[in-house]
Amino acid sequence: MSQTSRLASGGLVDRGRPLSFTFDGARYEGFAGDTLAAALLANGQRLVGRSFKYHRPRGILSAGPEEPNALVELRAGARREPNTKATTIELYDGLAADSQHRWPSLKGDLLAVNSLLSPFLPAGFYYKTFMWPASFWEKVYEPMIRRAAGLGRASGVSDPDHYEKATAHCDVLVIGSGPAGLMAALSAGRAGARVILCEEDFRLGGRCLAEDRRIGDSRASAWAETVERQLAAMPEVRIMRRTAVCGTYDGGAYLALERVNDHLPVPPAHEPRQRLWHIIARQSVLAAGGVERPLVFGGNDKPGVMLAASLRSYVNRFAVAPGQRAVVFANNDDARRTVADLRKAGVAVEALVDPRPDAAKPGDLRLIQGVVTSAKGGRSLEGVEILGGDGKAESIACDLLAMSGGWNPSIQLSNHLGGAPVWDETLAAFLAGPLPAGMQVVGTAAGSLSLADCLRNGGEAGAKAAEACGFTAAPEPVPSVERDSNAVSPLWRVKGSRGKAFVDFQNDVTTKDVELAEREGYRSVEHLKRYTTLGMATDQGRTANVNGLALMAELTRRSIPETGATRFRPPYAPIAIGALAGHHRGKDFRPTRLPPSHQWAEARGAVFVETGMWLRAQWYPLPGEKDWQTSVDREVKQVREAVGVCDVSTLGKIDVQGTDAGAFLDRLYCNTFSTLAVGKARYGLMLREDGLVMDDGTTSRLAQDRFFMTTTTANAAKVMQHMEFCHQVLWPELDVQMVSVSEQWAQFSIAGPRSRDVLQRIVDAPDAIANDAMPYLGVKDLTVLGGIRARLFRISFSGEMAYELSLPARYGDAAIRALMEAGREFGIIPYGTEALGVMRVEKGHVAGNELNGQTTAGDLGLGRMMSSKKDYIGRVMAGRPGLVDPDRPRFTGFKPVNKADRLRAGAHFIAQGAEATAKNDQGFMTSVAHSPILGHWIGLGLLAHATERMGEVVRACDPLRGGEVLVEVCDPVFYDPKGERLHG
Amino acid sequence: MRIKCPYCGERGNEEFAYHGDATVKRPDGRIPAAGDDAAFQAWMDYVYLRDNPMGVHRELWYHASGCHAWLVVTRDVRNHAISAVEPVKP
Amino acid sequence: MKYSIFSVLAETLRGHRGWKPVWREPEPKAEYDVVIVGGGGHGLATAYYLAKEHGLRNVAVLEKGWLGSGNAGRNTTIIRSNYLLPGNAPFYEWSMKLWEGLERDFNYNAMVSQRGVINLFHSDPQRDAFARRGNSMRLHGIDAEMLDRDQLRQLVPILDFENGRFPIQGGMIQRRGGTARHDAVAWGFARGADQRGVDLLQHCEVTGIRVESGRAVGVETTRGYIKARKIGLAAAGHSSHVARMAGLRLPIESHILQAFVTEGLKPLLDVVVTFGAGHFYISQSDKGGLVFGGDLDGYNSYAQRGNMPTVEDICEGGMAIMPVLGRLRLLRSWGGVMDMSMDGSPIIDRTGIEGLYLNTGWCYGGFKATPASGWCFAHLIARDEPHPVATAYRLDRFATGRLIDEKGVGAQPNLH
Amino acid sequence: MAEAAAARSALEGLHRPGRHGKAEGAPGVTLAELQGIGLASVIVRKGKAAQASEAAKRSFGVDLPETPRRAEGKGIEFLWAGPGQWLALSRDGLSAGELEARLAPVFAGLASVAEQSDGRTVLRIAGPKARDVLAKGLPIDLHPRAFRPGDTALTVAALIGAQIWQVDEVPTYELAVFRGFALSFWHFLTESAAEYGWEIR
Ligand SMILES: Cc1cc2nc3c(=O)[nH]c(=O)nc-3n(C[C@H](O)[C@H](O)[C@H](O)COP(=O)(O)OP(=O)(O)OC[C@H]3O[C@@H](n4cnc5c(N)ncnc54)[C@H](O)[C@@H]3O)c2cc1C
Ligand SMILES: NC(=O)c1ccc[n+]([C@@H]2O[C@H](COP(=O)([O-])OP(=O)(O)OC[C@H]3O[C@@H](n4cnc5c(N)ncnc54)[C@H](O)[C@@H]3O)[C@@H](O)[C@H]2O)c1
Ligand SMILES: Cc1cc2nc3c(=O)[nH]c(=O)nc-3n(C[C@H](O)[C@H](O)[C@H](O)COP(=O)(O)O)c2cc1C
Ligand SMILES: [Zn+2]
Repeated sequence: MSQTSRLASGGLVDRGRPLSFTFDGARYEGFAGDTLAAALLANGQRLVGRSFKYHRPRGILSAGPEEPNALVELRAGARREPNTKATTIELYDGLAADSQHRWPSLKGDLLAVNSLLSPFLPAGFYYKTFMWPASFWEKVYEPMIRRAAGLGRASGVSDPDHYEKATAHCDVLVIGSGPAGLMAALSAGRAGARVILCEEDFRLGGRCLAEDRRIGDSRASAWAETVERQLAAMPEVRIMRRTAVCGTYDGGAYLALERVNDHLPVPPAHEPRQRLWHIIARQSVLAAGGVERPLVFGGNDKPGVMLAASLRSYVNRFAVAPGQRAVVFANNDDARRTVADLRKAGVAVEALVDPRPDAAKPGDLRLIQGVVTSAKGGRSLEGVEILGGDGKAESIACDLLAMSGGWNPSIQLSNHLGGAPVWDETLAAFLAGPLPAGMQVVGTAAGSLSLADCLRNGGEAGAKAAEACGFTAAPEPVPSVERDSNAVSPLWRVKGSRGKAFVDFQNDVTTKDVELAEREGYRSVEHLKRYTTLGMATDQGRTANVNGLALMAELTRRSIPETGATRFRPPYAPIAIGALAGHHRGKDFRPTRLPPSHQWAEARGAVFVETGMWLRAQWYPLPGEKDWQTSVDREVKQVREAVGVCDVSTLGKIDVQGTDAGAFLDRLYCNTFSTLAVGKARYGLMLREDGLVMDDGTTSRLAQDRFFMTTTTANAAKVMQHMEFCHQVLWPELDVQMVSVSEQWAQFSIAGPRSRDVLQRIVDAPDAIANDAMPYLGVKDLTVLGGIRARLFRISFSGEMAYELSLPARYGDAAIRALMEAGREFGIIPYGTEALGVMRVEKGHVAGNELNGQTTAGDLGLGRMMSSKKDYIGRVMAGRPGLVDPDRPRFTGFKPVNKADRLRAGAHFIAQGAEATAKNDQGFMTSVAHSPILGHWIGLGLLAHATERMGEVVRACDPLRGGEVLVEVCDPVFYDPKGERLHG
Repeated sequence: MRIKCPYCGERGNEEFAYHGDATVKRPDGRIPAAGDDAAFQAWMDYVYLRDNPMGVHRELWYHASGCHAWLVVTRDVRNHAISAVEPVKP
Repeated sequence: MKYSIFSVLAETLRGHRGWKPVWREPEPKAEYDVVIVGGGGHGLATAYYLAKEHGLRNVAVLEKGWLGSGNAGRNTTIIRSNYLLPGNAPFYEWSMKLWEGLERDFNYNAMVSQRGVINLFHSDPQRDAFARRGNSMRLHGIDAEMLDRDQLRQLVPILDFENGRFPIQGGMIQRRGGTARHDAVAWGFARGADQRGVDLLQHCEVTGIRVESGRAVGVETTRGYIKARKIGLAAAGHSSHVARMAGLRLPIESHILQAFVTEGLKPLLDVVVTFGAGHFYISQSDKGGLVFGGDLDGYNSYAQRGNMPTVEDICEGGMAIMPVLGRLRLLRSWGGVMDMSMDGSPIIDRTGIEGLYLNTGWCYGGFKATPASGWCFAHLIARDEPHPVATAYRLDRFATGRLIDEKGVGAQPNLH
Repeated sequence: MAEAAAARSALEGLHRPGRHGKAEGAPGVTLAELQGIGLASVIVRKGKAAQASEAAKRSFGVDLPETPRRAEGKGIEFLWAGPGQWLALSRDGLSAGELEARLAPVFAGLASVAEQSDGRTVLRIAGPKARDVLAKGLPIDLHPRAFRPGDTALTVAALIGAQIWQVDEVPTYELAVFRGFALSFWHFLTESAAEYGWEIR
């Protein structure tokens, strides 16, 4: 039979829309508007989960995000979501959930044996044992503990759903849509403020949905609907349902999670599963309500023991009666509503147990002034034992126990920035302490327990917030409501109760564990938490923390304020990591930057490599080439013998202008630029202020007051920022302007003995680039391909006669095609970063592997570039003894003694005959390449006293990859050491 | 954290790059002669030593994703409350 | 009382009523031979080794909050000695050796788990840098191995090898690296120190350091003035603040590092993994939560909490290499105040003020250093000379230029 | 050998007319890449702000905006791009490099000019859902109370640096991103717009 516990009428569920779902494979039916928990209860399913440590059978404690017990694995396959709170899952047709953390089945969980072993397993037992023998920890104990621990299972595979992020700005953010929040939103909205109202539930109303009460002349839930309609009609009010505000951050920034499509089996096409919101709010109103506290007595975790106010949610909102015979146990007046509501729902209430000596008699109901000492039953509650204030014990058979220990205002979001909560003696609860700028707390979150107060202070806060944003506002008139009585007197635990009395349900922390922690000296609440794991479960101790610390206060004879509370941290509710990543996953982790010839290279079958954000052609394999080395060797040879073209647009390019541009560059670079002639390029080296090398590149002078600077691909943004720093912070007196033109120019290196021949076919005035018209390091503005403005630099990284051609990026594609066409008769090939790298190693140029932030100009053999005639960034610090120590490894070349040997970057140098230990470590190989010209591997590296050791054979040790090669120290310039080929 | 760029308006701190203490001064042009410890110390103060106060801190931020201005932000580093944002340029 | 399976069994029979406090709650004495400022891992380890290795028992550890309330109690628990530079490697390896015997030494199960630490690489230059580092480790006698993609797939099946923006090329693993239960480390050292007579003074904030004619003679605290023959500062993120009480300015900035934990899960990840092309590293705790972190927030702060952009940056990094994380939920985030030094390496040294010793600059990596830091600091304080494995950690290295900059980013603490 | 070289957009081939994303209802936004846009950076020289402004006034009849605004002059627009900096924009279909060539003499000695036409891809996004689409990447407030036609902002969208300005109240926005990132940006933009349906006319 289906929905046996569903009431015949009432509730806010849609009986016209039955939904079918499964739990542990069994089929059930519920209604639209149910949560999974409500639907399970409607079907009489009480056992839903197992506890963390003892695998105790657990049911449903609450009706909201505070739920510690009813955790399930929702959905299946790649969409499996472990640890999902049944009380927050919105039912949909076809929903499938399974119990978790049990084996082999929920009913017959064999690990429940832990419960029997529990005497051996008090809090922190693992800190005292499992230490011998040492090797057993990783092999035996830890795997055992790990398998037993954990909760649900991850899917193990990639999450198939899509997430996104978005930003919203508003004047007033209202968090929570209970009576307080609705009134706040209404008041602020009416004033014309931009309001965002966030509600984590799928329905607005908060406790209005759960209580059988009236506001004005309608039912509370109907009042909420009316307000919702009014808000929806205001153009500047945005209602965000299914959206939990999860974090408060600095400056009025809030993080919120919208569960856009979690109420559907699969998100519709083009829609995300969830959306992460950054909400930037000038003012906020925290109207998050409160969470009821359980009472602490033996067996308080039995399925069937539920929070009193949550029971009202089930009865009133979901029209479910989770039992037939109930006892209500509470230390406050509010819980008496539960008595009334249960009775209205046809549940027999046997007694109200109230520990307060002065408790008033509730009408015709039996009042027992006393406490419940123990709840009985196995997988479901069967009865309770009661100890009267008069000392009389009695048992009452029941299948439902409603308990209430008072309320904890939901102040998490007020505490994220640090303001410590303050204890309120009358309410017996923590209230928000110093608030984040612009935040107000209202309603039950602020300790207002009466509906009238919530309505009033909600409205007032909304108006105040709007006024703070410059609007004229007035609080919304407060509808009339019946008075309510909320007196509470704390009962932190039932003394003399029998059986395990749980403080933290999910993590199985009992009163005994708290006592043990106290006994052992873990008395600070933070030690208590960390030692016993109290409050560390997926519910973050919403129902546990205050009971736990109050117990510790009692044990240590300190007051609760002296004892203090543990800190709330974001997120308020757990957030899927997918949502926090949004669009930025997989290939979209970071944007991809493409150089102008990318599409051409792709069509050509190039292999690409990620360099920073850029994707660059690494080599261009030809059909039949067996491996990368064949391709790269061919590319290098062809450049050296004929000509090649490489897209080097990724270099950072900075346009530097101004009357002081030269002076500025002099201070920036360690060498001098003010003396550079117009139309010439020069290699420059830049240090950091601490004297180590920062970057290098060629910079050309285009005019007396204009330079064109290049940086390495990797450092482009960093150098730009550094230059702005130098200009704005250090030397604002200089007249210099700089702007990145990196993307403006497609830049191609055309290298090889036939490079000029090729270029002459595409430049409009070929004579202008004849050898003497444009010698090495010359720079010229010219036109190519029939009038396209371009710039040609005669510079070379490869060591061949070479040029770099800059032209507007839109023509980058056309240019490479034209160059390939023009060069066909000269045997032109495109070459990639790999061949570029080989040729630079052959030429002994330093690059990224040498400019590693740990090297000085001197280390790299570039010390002579450091001018002694001027102040420049890094000059003074570069002179420190440690940086000019002659023992520092110096840049040099290496070639294998046995020419067949392969060299590897990262190998360390050890002198022959010395032991391979750190003491004898003399440096390391920074870069290697296979030189197709020389026919063997060559390397660059840093070696102690290298300059004095030319010709010496040292060991290049690579224990990591199991190799050692004898190498001869040599000049780093392997190819054309005199540099003749440059000049063509 | 929200930084109100005097040029662009209020933005999240992710748009900015941070460069630490704004009160240290580069000893421009002072190249310490050998043994001139005071001159060298001025450089040490600039490059390495920091007050790192537990309170109000004047610090440099660069509006990297915005206007490229270097800014001096006055911020209480105990609670991130920003009391002033000024351009570094006079 | 000694902890063992036997004491647990015996206590079980007595309902666990006989367990003794792990530490006393003594009143401060008027004077100590050594006062350590900071009851984090390093301060507590220093006191422990002062008592155990150097026989100094008239020692107090002064902690402004509860023991372990600083970074000791909030780090991501990774221990490793995979360092490159000769100034660092022997020190961290010594720490690793101490970890390997620590639990039996201080008789507390700190769950030291040598499950392996993997650093992924995504490009050839990165591979070369790891090769350099791995070889340096091997020359120092530290274990290191290079893993190819297939080996990685075996060890970490949840890595995404197909769809990465920066495809995973391989990794370097230190198998002896792993994790340890951070709180338990502080508690184990605290208990061991207390048992040897050290006074652990909680809620005792140092508010002043008295220096008389160039010599430190005592500390003002919220629990009164305490005389000391020697004072050791181990205040981690608060080092600058405490050192200034003695007139010192340090090459340190305090920065926030955040960390994160997911809801508990059945075993999913058996090793520690670090992403090489973004800011993300992760391990799974024994309790089942995935513990992860990434980059610093990047600006000076003592707030012990961070901001949104870093949270998202780190989760993006996570999704980039482990898309299984998508449906797993972040449960809690927090932050700690890091003592970021100007070259990213620590300082264990004298200060120029007699009797005042400094231990700082641990950046985001001082948890793994806890045993060796305590060991070496105790050595320095007791014998007035640096321990051989910590000789490079001098305060004057910034002036001499003998920097220990593993990352090569220079004098910008937030980049280390 | 003078042949007419073909200019190529960074979005070549992607920019196909038609309806995409959600198929039902009117499209939430229309997207377009603007062709033939001339751009140049103009940065004032030290102490020459007033004179540079006068020069702009004289030659183009425009006041260089001193706040994040767009000013339209004769055949040219100036978008504020930082203190003392502008992005000059021409819609006249100038050839590559022509805008710098035109501006340099006007600002000679007063401001540094650098051609940027090829450095950016300029997109237009218009329609009732334009704000919702952009909110998925842009962190700034585009609400009409906060951002009006004529306003511009330099910011970052989906990790890509961008300059945006509002054209009209439809609302229509134009957005410049670095050319190398254009494809990634397009991918982000179309993915974000898919939920509302988007169209290229
Ligand atoms: C999020 C995070 C993740 C980390 N992850 C790792 C990791 O995976 N591996 C790793 O090796 N390291 C990691 N670290 C770094 C590591 O935690 C620290 O370097 C290390 O804990 C610092 O030493 P400590 O334990 O002594 O510091 P702390 O525990 O911070 O100790 C300093 C103590 O000094 C106290 N104090 C400060 N001022 C005073 C005063 N005036 N008077 C008295 N007491 C004072 C503080 O309260 C504090 O308890 C991480 C740090 C953080 C924050
Ligand atoms: N008499 C008593 O003892 C007692 C005790 C507690 C509550 N109450 C009654 O409960 C009502 C309280 O009204 P209220 O408006 O303060 O609270 P509420 O509980 O009615 O509403 C709070 C709402 O905030 C939502 N919420 C909480 N945190 C959120 C977040 N981070 N993001 C998004 N949404 C979030 C909740 O889902 C809920 O709908 C009053 O009627 C009051 O009388 C009475
Ligand atoms: C390794 C590790 C594992 C953690 N696991 C959990 C956990 O399972 N549940 C939890 O609530 N917090 C967990 N935390 C976070 C702590 O609750 C706490 O946030 C952190 O120690 C910092 O302290 P604070 O938040 O009180 O400042 C863990 C922290 C660490 C370092
Ligand atoms: Zn700005």
